[in-house]
Amino acid sequence: MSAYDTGEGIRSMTYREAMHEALHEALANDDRVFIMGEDVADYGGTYAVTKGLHEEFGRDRVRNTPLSESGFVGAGIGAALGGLRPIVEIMTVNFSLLALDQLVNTAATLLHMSGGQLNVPLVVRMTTGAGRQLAAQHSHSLEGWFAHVPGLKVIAPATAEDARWMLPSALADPNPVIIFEHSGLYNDRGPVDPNTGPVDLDRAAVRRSGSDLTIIASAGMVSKALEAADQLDKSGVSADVIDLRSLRPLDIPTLAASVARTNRALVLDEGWRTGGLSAEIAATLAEVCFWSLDAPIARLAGVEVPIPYAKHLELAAVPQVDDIVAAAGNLVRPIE
Amino acid sequence: MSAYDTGEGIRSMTYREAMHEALHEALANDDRVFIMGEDVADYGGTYAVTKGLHEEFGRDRVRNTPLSESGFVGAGIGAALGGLRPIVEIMTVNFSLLALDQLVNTAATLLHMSGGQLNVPLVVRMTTGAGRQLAAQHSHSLEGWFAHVPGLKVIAPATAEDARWMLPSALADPNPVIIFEHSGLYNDRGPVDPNTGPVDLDRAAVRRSGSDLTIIASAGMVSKALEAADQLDKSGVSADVIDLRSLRPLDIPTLAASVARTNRALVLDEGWRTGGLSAEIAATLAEVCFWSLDAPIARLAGVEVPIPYAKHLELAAVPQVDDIVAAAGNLVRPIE
Amino acid sequence: MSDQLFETARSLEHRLLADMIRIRVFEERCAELYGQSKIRGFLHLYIGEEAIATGVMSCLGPTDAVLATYREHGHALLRGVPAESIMSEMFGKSTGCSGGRGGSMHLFDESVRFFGGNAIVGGHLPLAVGLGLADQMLGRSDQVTVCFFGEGAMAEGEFHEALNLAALWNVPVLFCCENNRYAMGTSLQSSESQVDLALKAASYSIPAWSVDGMDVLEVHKATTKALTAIRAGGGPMFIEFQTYRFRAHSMFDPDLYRDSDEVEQWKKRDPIMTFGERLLDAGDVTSDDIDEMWAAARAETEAAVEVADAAPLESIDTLLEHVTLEASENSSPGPDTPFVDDDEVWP
Amino acid sequence: MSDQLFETARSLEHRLLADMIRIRVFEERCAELYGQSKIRGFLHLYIGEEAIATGVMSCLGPTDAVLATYREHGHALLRGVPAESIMSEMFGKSTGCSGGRGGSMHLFDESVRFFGGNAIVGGHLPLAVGLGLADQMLGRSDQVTVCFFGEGAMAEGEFHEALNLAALWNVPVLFCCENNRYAMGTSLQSSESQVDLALKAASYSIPAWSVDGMDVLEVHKATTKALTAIRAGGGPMFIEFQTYRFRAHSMFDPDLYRDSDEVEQWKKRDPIMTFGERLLDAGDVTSDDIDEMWAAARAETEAAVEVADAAPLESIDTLLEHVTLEASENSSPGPDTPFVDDDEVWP
Ligand SMILES: Cc1ncc(C[n+]2csc(CCOP(=O)(O)OP(=O)(O)O)c2C)c(N)n1
Ligand SMILES: Cc1ncc(C[n+]2csc(CCOP(=O)(O)OP(=O)(O)O)c2C)c(N)n1
Ligand SMILES: [Mg+2]
Ligand SMILES: [Mg+2]
Repeated sequence: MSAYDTGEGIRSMTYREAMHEALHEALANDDRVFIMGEDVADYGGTYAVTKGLHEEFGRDRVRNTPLSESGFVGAGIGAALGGLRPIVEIMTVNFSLLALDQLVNTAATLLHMSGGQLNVPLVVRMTTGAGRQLAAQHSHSLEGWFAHVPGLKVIAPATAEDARWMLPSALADPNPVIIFEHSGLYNDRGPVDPNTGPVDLDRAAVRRSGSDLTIIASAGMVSKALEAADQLDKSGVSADVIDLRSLRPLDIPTLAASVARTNRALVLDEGWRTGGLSAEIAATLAEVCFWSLDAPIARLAGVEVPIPYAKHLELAAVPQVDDIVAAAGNLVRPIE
Repeated sequence: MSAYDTGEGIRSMTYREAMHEALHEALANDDRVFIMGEDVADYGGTYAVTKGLHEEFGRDRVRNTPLSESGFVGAGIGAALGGLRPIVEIMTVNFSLLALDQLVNTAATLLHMSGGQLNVPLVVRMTTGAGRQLAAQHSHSLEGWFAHVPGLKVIAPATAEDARWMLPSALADPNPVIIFEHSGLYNDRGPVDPNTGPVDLDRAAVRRSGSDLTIIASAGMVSKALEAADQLDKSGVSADVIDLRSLRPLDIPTLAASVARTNRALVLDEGWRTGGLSAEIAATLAEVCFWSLDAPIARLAGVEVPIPYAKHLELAAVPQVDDIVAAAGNLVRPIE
Repeated sequence: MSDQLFETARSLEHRLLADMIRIRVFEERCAELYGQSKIRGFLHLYIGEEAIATGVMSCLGPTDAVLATYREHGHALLRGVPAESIMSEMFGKSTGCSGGRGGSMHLFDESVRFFGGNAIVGGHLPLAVGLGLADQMLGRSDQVTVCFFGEGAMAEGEFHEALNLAALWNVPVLFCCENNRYAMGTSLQSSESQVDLALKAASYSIPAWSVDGMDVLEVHKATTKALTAIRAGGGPMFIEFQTYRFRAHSMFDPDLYRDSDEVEQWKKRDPIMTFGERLLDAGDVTSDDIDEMWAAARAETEAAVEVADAAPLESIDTLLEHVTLEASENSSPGPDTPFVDDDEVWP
Repeated sequence: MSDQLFETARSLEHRLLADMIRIRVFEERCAELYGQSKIRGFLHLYIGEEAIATGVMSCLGPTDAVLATYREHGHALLRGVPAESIMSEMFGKSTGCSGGRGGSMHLFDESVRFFGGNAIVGGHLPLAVGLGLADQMLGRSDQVTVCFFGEGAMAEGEFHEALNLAALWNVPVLFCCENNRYAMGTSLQSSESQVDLALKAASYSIPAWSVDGMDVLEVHKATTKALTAIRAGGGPMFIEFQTYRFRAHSMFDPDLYRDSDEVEQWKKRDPIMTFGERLLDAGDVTSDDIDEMWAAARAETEAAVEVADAAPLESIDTLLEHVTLEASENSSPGPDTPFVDDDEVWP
């Protein structure tokens, strides 16, 4: 029984609370674990995920860093090599561009360059996504870039339960693991089982079953996909909704099994369409499901524009529930 | 008649010479143009492309920078805003990871963030690709990442003629243009017309015509594709070979027209397969050519491993002529 | 610059006070409008720090260039971006100075050479070097680029690279560090191993010194001195302005990391209140003058709110605009294109 | 460290001279092998700079950690990576210390805590901070991390961020700047606005000083002093070692950017020749001793070449190995796992 089991069985928690509890557990269970990043201590993290942890675990283990993304990510790599289990927080994926040299040229390659000697058990958390009117330097979705890089594992918990239980698995993993948290999810509530324990990091989850088409989503797109599927249901279209969970590696067998059954797939992606993760999924499914497709695989992704500030423009720049319903409708409509 | 017309008509030049001449012309024609980067002056550039230019144009216009990729790329953006036409050289795409914040968060977004006021007429040249046993921190192919970003234009000249004539177009373009030069091409020779003048930056070129399949390639893959096509010819398989030239935007109409005719496509990409540019091309063609495809679109891309040093491993990590021939053979073989 | 010619000391003082008040009033109103959800996203207030933008901006001429951070309403306003165009931007309207694309963090106005509105901490410092380089290479020897940034930015690698380049190339750039002692919730002591920021900047062989950023006249004087040297070819300079932000970092910040005592102590040094009192005591201003300044500022702000409220939203059809320019639209000025008419009266 | 206990001054001097010679002989041979295409890729020689790695490495204990650049054959060799395993690596063989994946620029050996072999200039400085942090947080108070880098790296933002973090966190790291005056073809003067590098480092509130890097005893002494202070909890330190590379930057470099006079002047200060002569003059070594050292070094290198030549290539079937580890293989040591047996005789 976990220390967080209140005896009330499954609890309803926000995504933020779930992630916070996971971090708390990690710090409590393993002295080697520490958190570092900009304003993770007193400020509580930009999205208040780490709030209060420094009071319990001290400022060494909940460590504020100066503004220096490349420096502290690199320090995280070194600390991992030195035997610690760092959890590095980067405020948003936009700022991670300052640390990509460390993540790609070093964290992802060190095991290989050293002939298998030096693995980097580093966890990097960062927020992603639009929806808060933060405009073009704070709102992008670059998960697909990270998913391109051999040597990294990339996960995107979309539910409170996954926010709670993917972190311990990420920490146990001997490789650098990047966790994307969509900033629009923090206040979302969901059931969390206090006793689930560490979960797999490489399997997609079928969140809803249907027969007419497969909708593939991740992170902030999952709840939109589910809402769209509910609406579609009312007009007699039944959709499988799959939550990728892991962006690298991709769980192609789960996706392909669904598409082989539904014969149609719609891939959602908040990131820009061209060269995004949706392209990889569509290309692979078009290849492995070639003989069972009744229609081209459809992609619905971010519009090719830096995210604008104005609410109505921002909403128009990323896929919304209505867009999903419309795209799904087009896909299942008998083809002339 | 161009100043470089020797009266001998079309000349045979190396890719390096062609690029050098283009840079020379740019400096000679427009006082606002200057080159900056690490060791572009006395050293002549890592790949000797800028050699000697500082003697003719001075050290202000062929300007050495300290090791500070983010700093001098950002200075290039500022200089462009200030009315200059900077050509910034980054030694390899691996080092560009240090400058991605400037390129993505600023160069690519400024026009949009400013509501159309501030365009950034900046040209950034960098080498890409494997083949010189430089291992995992000097050999990657991340063109696909740049091709993902709205606001950037991305080109990859694959011939001496394009190396000569895409630069003036890039300089005339009001947007940030990224030029990828595959380091394996510099010594390759090809015909260069002294009077071509600036060329389009967004059209693919059909380098060879065939009817059985379409091979799509760019940069260092083009010459391999052509060699493979010659071999395939001998076994009775005739291939269209298309050189992308522009990676963003992609010239889908040219690709689709070819595939509509050949009904089969093989997409080559030196970069890692998952989430690479080949995925975008395959996904889009699978969509727009859905009804004319006789087989799934095939991708042949870099193996998912950081580039290893040892020659035989390095060769095995990126697509070679034999691999292309084999993949094309599989694609045209009647399907059981 | 020009103020020495056109203005008596007294009219300068009036203008400085009035300008600080303009910023204050404008931003107090922004806070309200945020509460009413008229303004969204991140909103970073400059309240308490007005003396810096006011003092520095009072020394600039029309061809100088200005770059600032996401805490830049005051800088934009005093640089000459119309209040309604700033307010409209924050309302996300088409009449905003960035067409509604930028919001509070991304104000731009090329017509007054105001280059943002940059929200990657430290990211605009290299841009300032490049703008200075353009002035230098194109022989625009009288132009200076002024770059504002917080003390938190000094830990970023881009600060380091930019200062080194600036010094090596001797570009005409004035680096203005607004040291308000906190970067979000991180104090200067946990941000910089060397808290003497002028000393730090001097390690790039750049003349650097520290100034009381709560005293608008000190700011004006120091900037005048620096600009004179820079315009004479002295190369880059660095001034640390010591200041304090009276409000939280942004509207999301519960402000848990500093105690209210500290805040109260600093509020006693409110740059508007102290300067107003000083002028009153010296008889250089009457309390009627001051009342008028507040009233004028309120009128300016309210007019801006009205315009912003009434302005239309951009059509969704324009979503894909301003991503790339067509080749023919290359609008960046070449060396022969003056940015503004030099005869224009400024400001 | 331990040398003071085990070695007389004389045996220390012998070892220093012999070690410098080992590097020199090994690298002269590398250059030949490059000519024969046995070694490929980039090859950066340390010839002329041997006193630095030799002097510093002579002060380290087995649990210390070392990070270096792509110019690291000498560092690897003296840290205890076997010559044949280095040579095999450069031959791209499976017996190489990095399994043939790394080549000359990426030598690694976890068993002696040699963390590369890093070819992104400046990229390994933050790693050194992290390794130091691990030692500090895990209470391994006697351990030091030593990080070598060239003066060119000091312009990179990662240098700045790393030094600031190191100082703020007081980590046990010795930063060793190998100032050979050029970064490829770029001279120190065009690289750094402040050419006094120790002064520059001191601006991070880190004790910093400059040492003659052509004098192995000076290097040894300075390092001993620094390490004693660091092991006592003094936090990070910085030493600039003034040196010169006698060869071109890499085998691709035509060396056009410095005149041969300058090179010749520096060659007169060859650290091996000068130290050998000094010991001969003082009667601390005989010319037979020196001959023996060269002979031993040659024997070591030739044996390494033979092993490397005979060693097999990795099978292509292993291409996909070492990209990610299976969860069960998590090999990074935890706090209770000593890196090496402390009783082991070292070096
Ligand atoms: C590269 C980067 N990292 C982190 C942030 C998030 N952030 C925004 S403002 C800020 C604090 C900056 O402090 P300072 O430079 O002192 O300026 P101030 O806000 O105090 O004016 C941080 C951490 C960012 N915008 N950019
Ligand atoms: C980030 C980065 N930029 C550029 C290079 C190319 N490069 C390799 S070594 C070098 C010069 C480094 O000079 P310095 O730090 O002085 O070391 P030295 O080679 O003199 O030992 C350069 C520019 C690189 N490897 N990494
Ligand atoms: Mg601050
Ligand atoms: Mg050097």
